[in-house]
Amino acid sequence: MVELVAKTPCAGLLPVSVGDLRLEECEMLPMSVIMPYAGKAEAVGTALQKAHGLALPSVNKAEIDGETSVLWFGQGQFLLRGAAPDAGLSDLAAVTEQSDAWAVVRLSGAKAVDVLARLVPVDMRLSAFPEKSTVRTDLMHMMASITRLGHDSFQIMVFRSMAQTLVHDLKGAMEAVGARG
Amino acid sequence: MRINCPVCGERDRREFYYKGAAVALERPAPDAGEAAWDAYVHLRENPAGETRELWYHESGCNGWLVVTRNTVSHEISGVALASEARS
Amino acid sequence: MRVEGKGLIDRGQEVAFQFDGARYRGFKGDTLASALLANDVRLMGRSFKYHRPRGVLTAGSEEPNALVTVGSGAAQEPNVRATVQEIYPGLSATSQNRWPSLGVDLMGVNDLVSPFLGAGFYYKTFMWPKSFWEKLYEPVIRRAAGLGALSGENNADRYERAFAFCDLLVIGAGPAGLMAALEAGRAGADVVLADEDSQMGGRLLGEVEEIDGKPGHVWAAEIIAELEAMENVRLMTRTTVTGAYDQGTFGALERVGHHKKRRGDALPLECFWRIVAKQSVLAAGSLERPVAFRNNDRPGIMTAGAVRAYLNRWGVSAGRRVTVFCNNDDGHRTVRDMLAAGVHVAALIDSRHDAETVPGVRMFKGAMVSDAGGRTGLEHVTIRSVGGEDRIQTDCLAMSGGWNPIVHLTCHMNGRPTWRESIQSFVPSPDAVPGMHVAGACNGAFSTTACLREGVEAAKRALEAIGVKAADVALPAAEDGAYRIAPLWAVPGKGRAWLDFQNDVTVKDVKQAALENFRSVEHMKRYTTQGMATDQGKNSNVAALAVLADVTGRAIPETGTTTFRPPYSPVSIAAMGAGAQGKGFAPQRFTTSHAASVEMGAPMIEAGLWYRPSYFPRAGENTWRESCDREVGMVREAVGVCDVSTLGKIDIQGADAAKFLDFVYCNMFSTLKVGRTRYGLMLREDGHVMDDGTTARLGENHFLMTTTTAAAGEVMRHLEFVHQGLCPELDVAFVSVTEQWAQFAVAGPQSRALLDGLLDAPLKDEDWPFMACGPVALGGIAARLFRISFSGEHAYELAVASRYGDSLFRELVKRAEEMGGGAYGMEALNVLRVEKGFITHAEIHGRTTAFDIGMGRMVSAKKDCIGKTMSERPGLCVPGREQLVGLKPVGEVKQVTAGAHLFCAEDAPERENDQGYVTSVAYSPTMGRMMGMGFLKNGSERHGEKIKMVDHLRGIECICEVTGPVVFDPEGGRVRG
Amino acid sequence: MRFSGLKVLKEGLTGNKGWKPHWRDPEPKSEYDIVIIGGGGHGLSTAYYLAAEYGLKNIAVLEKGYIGGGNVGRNTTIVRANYFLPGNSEFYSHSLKLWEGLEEELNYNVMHSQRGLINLFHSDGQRDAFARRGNAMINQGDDAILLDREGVRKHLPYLDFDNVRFPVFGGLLHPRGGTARHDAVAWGYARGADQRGVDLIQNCEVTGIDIENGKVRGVQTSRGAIRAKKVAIVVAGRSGQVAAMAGMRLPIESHVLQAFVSEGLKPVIDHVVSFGMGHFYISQSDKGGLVFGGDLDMYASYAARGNLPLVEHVMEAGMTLMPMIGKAKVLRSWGGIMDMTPDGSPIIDKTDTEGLYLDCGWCYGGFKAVPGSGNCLAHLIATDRPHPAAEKLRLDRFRSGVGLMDEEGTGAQHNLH
Repeated sequence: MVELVAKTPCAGLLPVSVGDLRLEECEMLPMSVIMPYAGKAEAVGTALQKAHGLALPSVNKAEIDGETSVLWFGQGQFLLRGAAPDAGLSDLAAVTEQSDAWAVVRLSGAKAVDVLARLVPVDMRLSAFPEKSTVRTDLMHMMASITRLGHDSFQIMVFRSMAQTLVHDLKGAMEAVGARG
Repeated sequence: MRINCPVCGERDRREFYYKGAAVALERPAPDAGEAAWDAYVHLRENPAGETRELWYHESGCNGWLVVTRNTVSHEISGVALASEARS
Repeated sequence: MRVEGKGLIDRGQEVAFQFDGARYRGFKGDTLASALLANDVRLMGRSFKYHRPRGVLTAGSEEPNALVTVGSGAAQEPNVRATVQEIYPGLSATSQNRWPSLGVDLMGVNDLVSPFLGAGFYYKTFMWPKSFWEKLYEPVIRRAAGLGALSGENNADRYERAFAFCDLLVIGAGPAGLMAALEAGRAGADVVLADEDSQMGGRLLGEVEEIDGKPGHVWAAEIIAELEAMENVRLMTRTTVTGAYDQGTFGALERVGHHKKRRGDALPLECFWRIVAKQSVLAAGSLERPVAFRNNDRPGIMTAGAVRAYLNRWGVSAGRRVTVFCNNDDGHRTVRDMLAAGVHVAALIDSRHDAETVPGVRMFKGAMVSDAGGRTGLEHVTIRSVGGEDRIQTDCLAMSGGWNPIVHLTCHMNGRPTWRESIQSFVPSPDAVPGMHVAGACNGAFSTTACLREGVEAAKRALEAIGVKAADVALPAAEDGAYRIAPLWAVPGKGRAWLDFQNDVTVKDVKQAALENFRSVEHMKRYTTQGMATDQGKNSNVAALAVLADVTGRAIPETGTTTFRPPYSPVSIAAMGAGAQGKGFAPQRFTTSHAASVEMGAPMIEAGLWYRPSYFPRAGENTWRESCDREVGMVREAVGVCDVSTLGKIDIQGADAAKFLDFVYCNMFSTLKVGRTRYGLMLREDGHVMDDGTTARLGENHFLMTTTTAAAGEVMRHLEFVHQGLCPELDVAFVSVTEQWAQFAVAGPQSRALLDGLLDAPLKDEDWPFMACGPVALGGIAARLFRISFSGEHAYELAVASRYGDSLFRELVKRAEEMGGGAYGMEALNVLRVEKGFITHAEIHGRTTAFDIGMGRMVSAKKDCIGKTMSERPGLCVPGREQLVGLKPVGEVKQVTAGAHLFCAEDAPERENDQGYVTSVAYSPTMGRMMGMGFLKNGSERHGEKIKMVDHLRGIECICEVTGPVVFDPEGGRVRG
Repeated sequence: MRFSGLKVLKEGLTGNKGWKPHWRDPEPKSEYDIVIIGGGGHGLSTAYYLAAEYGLKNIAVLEKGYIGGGNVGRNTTIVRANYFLPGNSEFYSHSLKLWEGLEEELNYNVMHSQRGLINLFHSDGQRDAFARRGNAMINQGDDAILLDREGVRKHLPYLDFDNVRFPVFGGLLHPRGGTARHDAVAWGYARGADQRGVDLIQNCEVTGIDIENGKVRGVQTSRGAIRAKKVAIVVAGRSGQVAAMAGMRLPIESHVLQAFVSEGLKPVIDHVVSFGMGHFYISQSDKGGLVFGGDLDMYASYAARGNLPLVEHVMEAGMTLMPMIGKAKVLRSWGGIMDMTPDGSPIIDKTDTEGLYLDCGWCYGGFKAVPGSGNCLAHLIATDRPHPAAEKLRLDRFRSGVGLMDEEGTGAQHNLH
């Protein structure tokens, strides 16, 4: 039997550090996009809560419990990460496997927010973007999902194929922020 | 330019794609006739002033929006989801 | 000349620098201009047209004369304002627009023939003989024109862009701006205070005056310290707000590294900010304007405020015998400050008869300076008064024609400033920029007290607009003198009197323009080039307008207004395009097989944002064709492997999914059986083909749509539009799964054998007819298999989760090679599809219809679909349209080229005879000949006809037989076998 | 007054006192044979050719602001004839030929500079598309040369050939393409028309079009009613508003196109260069400024100003293609209003109203069309038959689908062309 070897999206690219700024690849966890069918959003929320212990987040918010999280991911879209979706969800929502579709990285450091300010057209300062906030937006020229995990820590996702550009852009911004001292 | 997406909140124009006049929501019946289809696909009111137009929040929530905007001042006076804005 | 005891420079830190190769010393805090003046260097540049010797006119970014080049090699930066460039150890600057040297400029001959080079002269001559324009006149003009030079080398510095957000953006940190920021800061608002200078304080740094009993700059420093301590206030020095845009967006340029000696590689030279502010306060100040008189451009003639600023801020006297010429009280301050510093003031010339007497200086009231002498540096001025003419020896003339509010940003959204008679200048119109409140000198309030007050008031209005409660800020005590001015734009008399210094526009030019009926202010500007130099008329537009008004007998407001477009001061292309140099212009998308393909030596080529392998060379192959021919042969005879992951894949689910697909595709999908795949053609609403691809039915309500690589984004957007905009009642959801799956074509007679060996269970014939699809497993990993073909061979596409893509590709290639096949690239893929007559975007290029490509019958008559009605327009299905054909070379020449046009054999290759064109070509190793696809008028009815292909560009003419598009295996037996 | 080097010399020696107005400022008469609405490049050239080629005299050009104040004065000055679809091909070819004699025709130096235009391509597919275009240009009788990468390097050695995001495969050189001094074109035609008796009426806004029984009778203006036997609407950028006065709705959406000029620099870019992958084009003016631009801002607008995302995109394209321009500083940005049609091509046609003519839909190609458009519209007005070079520029092609000229292949979405 053939044996296939898994490769992560940022293999060979990360981690990168500039001063106390650090960029690393997040562990590959199961991911799926959940799109509730017409009139089924509430039922999906209930099912999600029951199966995964997380509520359906409101717009621009994330529900996070340890390794498992549900991100608001667009109009009528949610991203379940860290758990295989409960089979029962498929009756209520279009559930689509996305575990391999995204490069997922974590940017941390006191000036992480300054790094993002160089690439993202959204106010990511703590006052405007507290913990467990999430956005779908651009990062330089890429569509991205960005979530604040902690005070100085962000999860950033772009399409897998763009991992190299993601690292290039973030690394450049980290260096520029670092050089300003 | 910034657009207040009814889903995501106010965002930079660079997250959006512009399609054109909101007349695109009023698709004629297949048998509406040549004039109706010409008007739908080609002819435009094109006002110098307030107009209703379609934008797509491509990098954001994927929502198609009907934006009421002034073409002279660029002032935006209303934004609604296209799925809810159809008359 | 440096004046002891004056200035805010750090005399403890000497800084060595060079100008035109000569070594000088200045102090930390000096600009290049102040340091050169301190070293008695007055000649700093040459004008644009007449190459007149020029010195510094101003002390700010509006400087039109003292433009220099800084640095060398790739770092060479032209057109740097000496008045802005801070000196640092090792700074090396050179003058520009002169040859061979600044002192001796042979192009200065232009000045001698200036009577022939007046306004618009070039529109009237250089027309004969005709061919001389490009050959002689234009090259000569081009070489003489221009200011500094680019290095010609690729930029080697780092630049960056950033976004900032705030409640209130305060533009300018003079007295008004500082008070606005203080008010808003204390109120708790989120504030950004931006100032273009290296130090905040604005005019307070260049003046001798007290606020709350302290020197102005000390007061400013205290306010700045308080602001710095506030977490809700961000101070941005060296940051010019360059443009006002819609919905509270501003552009701003921060000079991050220009003042530093060694910037490591990482520190950006500049940062271009996009600042989003809910409200803004414009406190940009005002600019002093010169007076036009004969030879008013001599080095040593400066604005009076600049002379003061050099003295008070930089401890430099711009001359040893200073003369002051003014039409308002402000010039008197220069006299006062110079005298106080012990500088000799030769005379004060005030054009007003009723001017207040200034003690301690020889004063001429009701007089004007009518001429200035001294070619490379001012030596004397001529004063004309009722008493006749006097000539005074002087090496510096400080002139003040009044002050112009900096209204620029209020014009950026098409606001037009209004004339205010009392200050003889324009002030911003209310609400010119939504959410912007104007305060201080830029609002025409010229006393310090008024600036302080307006700053607070503007901030309060802004706070109210965003619902923040104002804080109490006590108004400090300061000077509150009235501004008295009597208009004086141009001193009457002979000779040339400059308005636009850099572009050499004189009063005469404006008069001549009016004489020739360029009386509209826009006409005058364009005809004379007034206001088009690097200062964009900051120093001259109002005066030029006044001169035009005068000669045309109109009042100034009636004559027109001045307007300004972004940017406020010039911004480098590198800053606004930061990050794009090299590969940063667009994301690079890599397939999972990229590394393996590169290892195999495949040249990778751009396909949209993706990179795909062109071909996979093997030992002994010297040209791409050899590799390509071999790869085609592999697919036709054994098995080939190709990464097709770049095609768009959209997962479509929902109770109405089938119904939805019927609406977006021109053919039927609701009839497709689960476990089967169908080719679909998608039209735009205007009836032309948008895209094509296969769609698989994975479940009753579950489809997987494939798009072309190029149209993936467009199709996704289209589906969302059709759903949300046209049929939101349908229960259907889409999500892109392009990136989730690594998908490989396994094509060729041995494909089945390869898969049987690879998959966990062999495929059953009955389950896997052509166009079947379904789940499979390999190595225990779930995968998807589609029996589809883009090569005409028995073929499959196998998809696994992307993490396994690299591994699977290597495995597939290894197994294929063992079976006499291997990987194939884009070149072979193209040959295979052309042999089969399969279309790509070379054929569906946006102008073709289903009818044109022979798929007219796919447009289902049983249902409506996007594009159907418009595809039935008469023009889209008439005979005579160009239709898809195959082209087979049958004459002497066997070469078919894409982009060639088609003609009837006997016709001349001219537009009137055009019959069509070639879209795709390939050499078919299978058929042993070139083959082409193309569009030919009525092509479907002309099979067998001989036509002429003409490629003028490559010099090829070739007789072709028109055939059907399918060259190889037209019955399709292989694909089903 | 005839302009020449000798005249400039003579005036220079005598104090430049003898120059005369380039055109008069007449009061509008109550009636004209022909009224042209719009004193831009197209309107002025139409008036000029009506007078010069058809001997018509009783003509007025009505301009709401100052002549040449619209797009003819705010563009990137490119002149070319590199279209490939029938209709566009012959029209722009005709226009370029008129350009080539324009200085002599007008006795006005419009500084038409045929310095060569190079369209870069970045893939085999793009090369093939440009080959089709180049061959069409030669079929039309114009010029085109296909350059490979090395050929491009010879002309444009300063491009980044090593580290660019979309490497240069080659280019299509159009040697007769180039630039001209935009304002001078308007002024030259204005002067020529004025000399031939045309009344150029500035500050005269048309507020209504009088139509009786399907025939045009004249116009209402801010300076009173003016009767006219024939009226032409030549107001690209505002076509929709003016056509609405005649009860028409046009296949046009107005969009803003920004352009940029840098500070003056010594000569460094000798051609007009166009970078299709980045929607970027650039040339250097005789004064030394880099003149460049990109795509539309993409939203409907009459504001004649744009926003930063597009500004930045243009700069990004410049930085990836030719990073040696990085230290050039943008001096000024501006916006023009473009009549965008559903196929990206223009309209010169009669309307359903007798005596009412339409010249519009120039998208962002209007400047180079100035001579051709005026020449062809004058022909249509004077003879009531379309000029052979403009017979395909019809208004009804969208409704019928016959003779669409969608060079970009992007379909009936106005802003995509």
